[in-house]
Amino acid sequence: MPERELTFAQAVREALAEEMRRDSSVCIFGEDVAEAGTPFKVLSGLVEEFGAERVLDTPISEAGFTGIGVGAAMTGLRPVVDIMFGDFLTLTMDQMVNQAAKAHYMSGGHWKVPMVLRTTLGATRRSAAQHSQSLHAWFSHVPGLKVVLPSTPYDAKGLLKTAIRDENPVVFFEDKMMYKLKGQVPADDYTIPLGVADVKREGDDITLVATSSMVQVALGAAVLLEKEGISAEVVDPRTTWPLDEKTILDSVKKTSRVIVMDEGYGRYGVAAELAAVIAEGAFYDLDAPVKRMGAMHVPIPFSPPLEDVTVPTEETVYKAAKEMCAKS
Amino acid sequence: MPERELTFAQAVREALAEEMRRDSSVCIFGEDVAEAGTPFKVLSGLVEEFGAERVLDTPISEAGFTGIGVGAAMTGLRPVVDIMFGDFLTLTMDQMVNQAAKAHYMSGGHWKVPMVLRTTLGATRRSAAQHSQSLHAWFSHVPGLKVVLPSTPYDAKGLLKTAIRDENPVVFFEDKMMYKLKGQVPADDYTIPLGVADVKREGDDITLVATSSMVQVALGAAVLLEKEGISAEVVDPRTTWPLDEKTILDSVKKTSRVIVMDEGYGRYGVAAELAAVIAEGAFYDLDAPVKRMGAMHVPIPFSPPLEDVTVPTEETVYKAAKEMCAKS
Amino acid sequence: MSTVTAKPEASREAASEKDKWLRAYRQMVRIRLFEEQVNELYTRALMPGLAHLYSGEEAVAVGICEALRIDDYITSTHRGHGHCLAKGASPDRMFAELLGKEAGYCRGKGGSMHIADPATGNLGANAIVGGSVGIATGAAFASKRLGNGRVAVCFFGEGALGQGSLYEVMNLAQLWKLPVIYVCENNLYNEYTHYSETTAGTILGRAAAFGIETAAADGQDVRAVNEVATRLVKRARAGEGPAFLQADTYRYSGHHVGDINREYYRSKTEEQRWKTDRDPIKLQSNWLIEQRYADAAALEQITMEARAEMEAAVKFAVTAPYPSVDQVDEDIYA
Amino acid sequence: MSTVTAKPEASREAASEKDKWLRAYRQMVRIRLFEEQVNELYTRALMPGLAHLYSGEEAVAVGICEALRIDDYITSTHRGHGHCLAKGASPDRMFAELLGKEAGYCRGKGGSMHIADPATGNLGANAIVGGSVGIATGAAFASKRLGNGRVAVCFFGEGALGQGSLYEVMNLAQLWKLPVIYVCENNLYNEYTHYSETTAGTILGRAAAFGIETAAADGQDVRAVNEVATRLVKRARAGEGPAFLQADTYRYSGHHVGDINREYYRSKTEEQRWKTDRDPIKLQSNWLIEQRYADAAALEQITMEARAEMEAAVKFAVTAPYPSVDQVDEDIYA
Ligand SMILES: Cc1ncc(C[n+]2csc(CCOP(=O)(O)OP(=O)(O)O)c2C)c(N)n1
Ligand SMILES: Cc1ncc(C[n+]2csc(CCOP(=O)(O)OP(=O)(O)O)c2C)c(N)n1
Ligand SMILES: [Mg+2]
Ligand SMILES: [Mg+2]
Repeated sequence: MPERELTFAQAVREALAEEMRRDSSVCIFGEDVAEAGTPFKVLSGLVEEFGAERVLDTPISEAGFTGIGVGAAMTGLRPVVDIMFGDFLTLTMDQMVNQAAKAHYMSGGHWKVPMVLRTTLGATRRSAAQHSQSLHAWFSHVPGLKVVLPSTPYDAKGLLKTAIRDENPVVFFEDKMMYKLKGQVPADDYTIPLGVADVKREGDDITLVATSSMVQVALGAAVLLEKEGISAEVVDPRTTWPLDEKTILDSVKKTSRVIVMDEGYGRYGVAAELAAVIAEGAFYDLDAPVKRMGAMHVPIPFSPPLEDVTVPTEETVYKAAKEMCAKS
Repeated sequence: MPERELTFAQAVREALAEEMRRDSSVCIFGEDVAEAGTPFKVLSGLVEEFGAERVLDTPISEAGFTGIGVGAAMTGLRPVVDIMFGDFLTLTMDQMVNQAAKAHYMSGGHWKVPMVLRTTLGATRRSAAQHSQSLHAWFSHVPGLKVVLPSTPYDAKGLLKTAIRDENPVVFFEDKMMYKLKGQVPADDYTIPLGVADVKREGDDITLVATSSMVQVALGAAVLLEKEGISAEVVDPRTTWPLDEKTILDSVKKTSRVIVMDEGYGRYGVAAELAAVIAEGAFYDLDAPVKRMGAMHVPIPFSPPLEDVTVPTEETVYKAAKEMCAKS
Repeated sequence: MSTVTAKPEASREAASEKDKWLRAYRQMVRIRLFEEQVNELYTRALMPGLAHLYSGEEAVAVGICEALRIDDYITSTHRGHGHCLAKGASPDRMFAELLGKEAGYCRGKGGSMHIADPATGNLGANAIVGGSVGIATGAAFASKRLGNGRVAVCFFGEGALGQGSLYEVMNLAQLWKLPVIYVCENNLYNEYTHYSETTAGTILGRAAAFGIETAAADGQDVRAVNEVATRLVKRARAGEGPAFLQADTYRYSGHHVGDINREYYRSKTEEQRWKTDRDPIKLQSNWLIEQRYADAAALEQITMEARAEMEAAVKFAVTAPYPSVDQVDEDIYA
Repeated sequence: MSTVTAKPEASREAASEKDKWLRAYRQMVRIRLFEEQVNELYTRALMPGLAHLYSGEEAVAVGICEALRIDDYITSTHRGHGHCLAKGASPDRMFAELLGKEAGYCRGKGGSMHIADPATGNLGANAIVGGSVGIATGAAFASKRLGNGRVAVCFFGEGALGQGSLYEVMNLAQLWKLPVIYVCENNLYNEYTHYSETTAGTILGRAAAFGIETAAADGQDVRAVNEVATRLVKRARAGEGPAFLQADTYRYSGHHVGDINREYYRSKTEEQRWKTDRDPIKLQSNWLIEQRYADAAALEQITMEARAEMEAAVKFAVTAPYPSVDQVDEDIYA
């Protein structure tokens, strides 16, 4: 398998290009996805290869074109709908939750909605409260949807290809701050199943369960911890639904201590679910309560010194992990 | 304090009428809220007393009139915005989450949004997947919002009055199936603070933390358990944000066993947060893992025998509680 | 499906005028009698939940669906039985769905507000007002992209004019020249509120603003509706883009079967006037007799056949079994 | 706030034409020079994040805000510095906000896209396209209900025509006869896409469909904008209901400060043409000289004063302290 270094953005683009070559029913639409290739330039070159019938710029109508995605998916296409910032998902909730998620069930299994909603999450870009949210918990809460949170270029390509081939609506979240992150990515066709967690680093003393942007933070913290003689295991669920509980629980049972990290709000969020699953499934194995680390429960502030304290960092995770290992 | 029996619907109406009499800035708008008094007849009589300038029928424009509520709240009114079914909250997410919840913070504390969004939750009304959801977890996840879940006529009146007087956006969820439930309600002015849980029944062996519709189910289960000699305490948080962690934890520390019950989906839902809070805060006191009971992770089916198994019942809670007490 | 209820095919053009308008009549009668049974089931407490009856509006669904191919798409509403039948669904499986039975179109999971049927291109009724405007437009997008010549019809009540997403998708449909027809069934009421209290300006102006072809039709006159629909469908199929049709009509019953006391929002006189003067079935029957396409006895025969069909269908549904409880978590994911 | 930048009051009608149009000129120059400083701050990497410059569009904000009372409301957009200044905000606190400093209008929490100022009726810039259409309409609703005579102006780019909620609130505004003016700043581009690719039909037709009073104005001509705005504001204040104003204009810079290579979506020739032939400041300066309201030296004096004001304001902001970290969880709840 030839491997090259690609950025996260390139890996996403490659997945899209490969799937579009493979299957003519795959198409992309969203705001400024064609010539502009999105503000993040993730889609650059696709309209040139696949034409304006398959890569379509839309008006600023998130609800409308998401709905069009649902209908197109029901009738023979595999649309990849682009929502520029995850914050604008607020406008798509009816189409995603009342329509996309339920069409298969409500029709007794007759209609299918094989669409992907690609969007972003993450703060620290100095974009303030309406451009910094990580709203994947909402979708994880809704039966009928699948939710994917890649954390490396490799995962991004493999998971996106799977998402496009999936027969269900999949919401695919990319961390905006990660687009330039580099990693090894095979040049050929490969897919990663949804619902399979990945142990990003092995360790014995403590488990860091981390999603999306937090995976890199966890890996950084693990390096710091190593210097203190603490061996941290980093588990990346990769999808919040379906959720690979077994891999998470196996790790926690081995280490007996766990911090769950997710860039969404911790309260009523993904970190809450992970904590609940672990507290239940590893109840007799835990030496200390599960610790949650997520975005501080505030609208994300613009001012850099304020914004910086709202999100877990290598330092804060390192400290929390060290303290936990010392205590128990 | 003169008390009378009122239904839940009457208690809500009385709270609104009292607040509208007290404060001329309170107004109501939504679909069919005036002469029709909503399909549930909760608002009957209000337009007759307060006039069409204060009780306004709107077009079927949930996003639009919720946004109007936000703007009106910023500029001197206290709107109570009516969203007929909680399922239509999908259409209000941008206005509630990107606007209402953030206006105070983003303006550095300058603008305030004293509005109430009144809506419903709950299944088993044979209304199928788009009219049966309980979506309060989404709002509980968002800093800047408060979320209220009354479970009795008494609480409904006192909490709604507080919500209207609150300077922040409050989402107020009423269980549709509870509108006819009767209970003692004082005729005079009283309020219940947000963020104070209520022990609805005292007990020693197991705690049932239950919200909204699940409170009555928990109380029913407690009666069944009593016959088996199991003494169940029922704690109703009444608001998911702010959350009264102390009252919940005190109860769990006393009983050492707990089931958390909420009619939303348990996965990534309110039950997850409650379980996580308890698993962390009462880690050294629990004799058994926290058990979550919520809506089954499926779109709510129409067919009665199917719908009936998607929601916890007195029977299923009773059985789960009994099993938990037997084991540990 | 018996031949009398068979969905007309493209070859229909060749069929005689007489047959065409008799079939339209029959379809309207079938819908009316279907709805009578629904009301009966509700009254006899045999139906779980509620239902929204289409009686009075039959000419709209029939006029339009008679202009469609079986593989054309429709999306429908909470008041969807008429669209569903007009597009070719069988009453037996529809009733079964209304009763939550396994034999229903959605295996009992959808109920009255969610009947869907791929075989007749019915993408589903929708309980969110305006909830299917995106779906219909998306189906038109797929048709265009796949080049399969299908047209999508999006039915909605005038209440859906309040939903912003309608304007979003109309803009896109016109930009992309999609074969979609928006059909606004203006029955004068959004639940319990007269549409004049919720609708500023004009209905057709809402679509015209986007450069969309607009048309109006008397929604009680099945031939008028069909004529306009035929033209708009032809345009759409030829790649000339979307259209918007306003059909003025009236619902005879309450907003739903439980809405009995309606005088606070509309008068009995008003209801009576529509029923007496503007009934689509009466109007069509008078015309058929006038044209000598049928006599009273022939029309009575159609009614009797339809009644028998509906009674048999109800019987089938009432005795059909519920789904087994373990089906509850099937069909969540494909 | 110095007298030269003072917000005109209702008594303005009495002020001389000369003063009025000189003040409008000054306001436009101030906005232009404010934006030059923003670009400079960005280039020198002193500003966190991005900003969307208003240069080229000054006549719209100024023409309209000069027709308003200080207690009238506005809502603004991601491209909001111009609206904010035109309504009367001080550049020092604005720059402080852009740099995330505690002295900023939002204590540093909002940044460029969220500046709000109760003292001048600015309900806030908004980073959600179309995100404030409800807020402005709600403010108009409150004004009407409280009888305080205030008007609300809702600024948005033509891209916001894509947001369905605009149509929802226009319908309500017209039904309830609210004193709100929707101002569509058509600068031809939604980010990197020409508006003709995203806008079917006509812009004014979108409002006219709801029976709303519509008007168009040359957005490069501050007097033209002001004349129309004055009429629409008067109507609204008199209880005659909402209006929609389309102002055609152009943004000189990129979508945001980082959008440097623009040739793939618009030509340098096009940009140059607008700057040379249609610059609102040049047009107004020519006119002022023509009318002998000012000579070149007097206008140069205004520019120099404005430049000094902006430089001082930047200095203030650059040296102002950041908020202390413990302020992060203040202001979540009131
Ligand atoms: C988004 C949404 N808002 C509100 C409702 C509740 N509701 C159901 S039907 C209805 C009235 C619909 O009126 P119209 O569109 O004219 O259809 P009709 O019932 O007259 O056929 C309302 C408000 C809903 N189902 N969906
Ligand atoms: C709901 C929403 N969708 C997308 C965006 C991303 N976005 C920011 S500005 C912009 C273009 C806005 O164009 P227009 O309204 O014409 O304003 P202009 O930038 O031209 O002033 C877009 C798409 C957003 N902020 N909000
Ligand atoms: Mg209607
Ligand atoms: Mg623009």
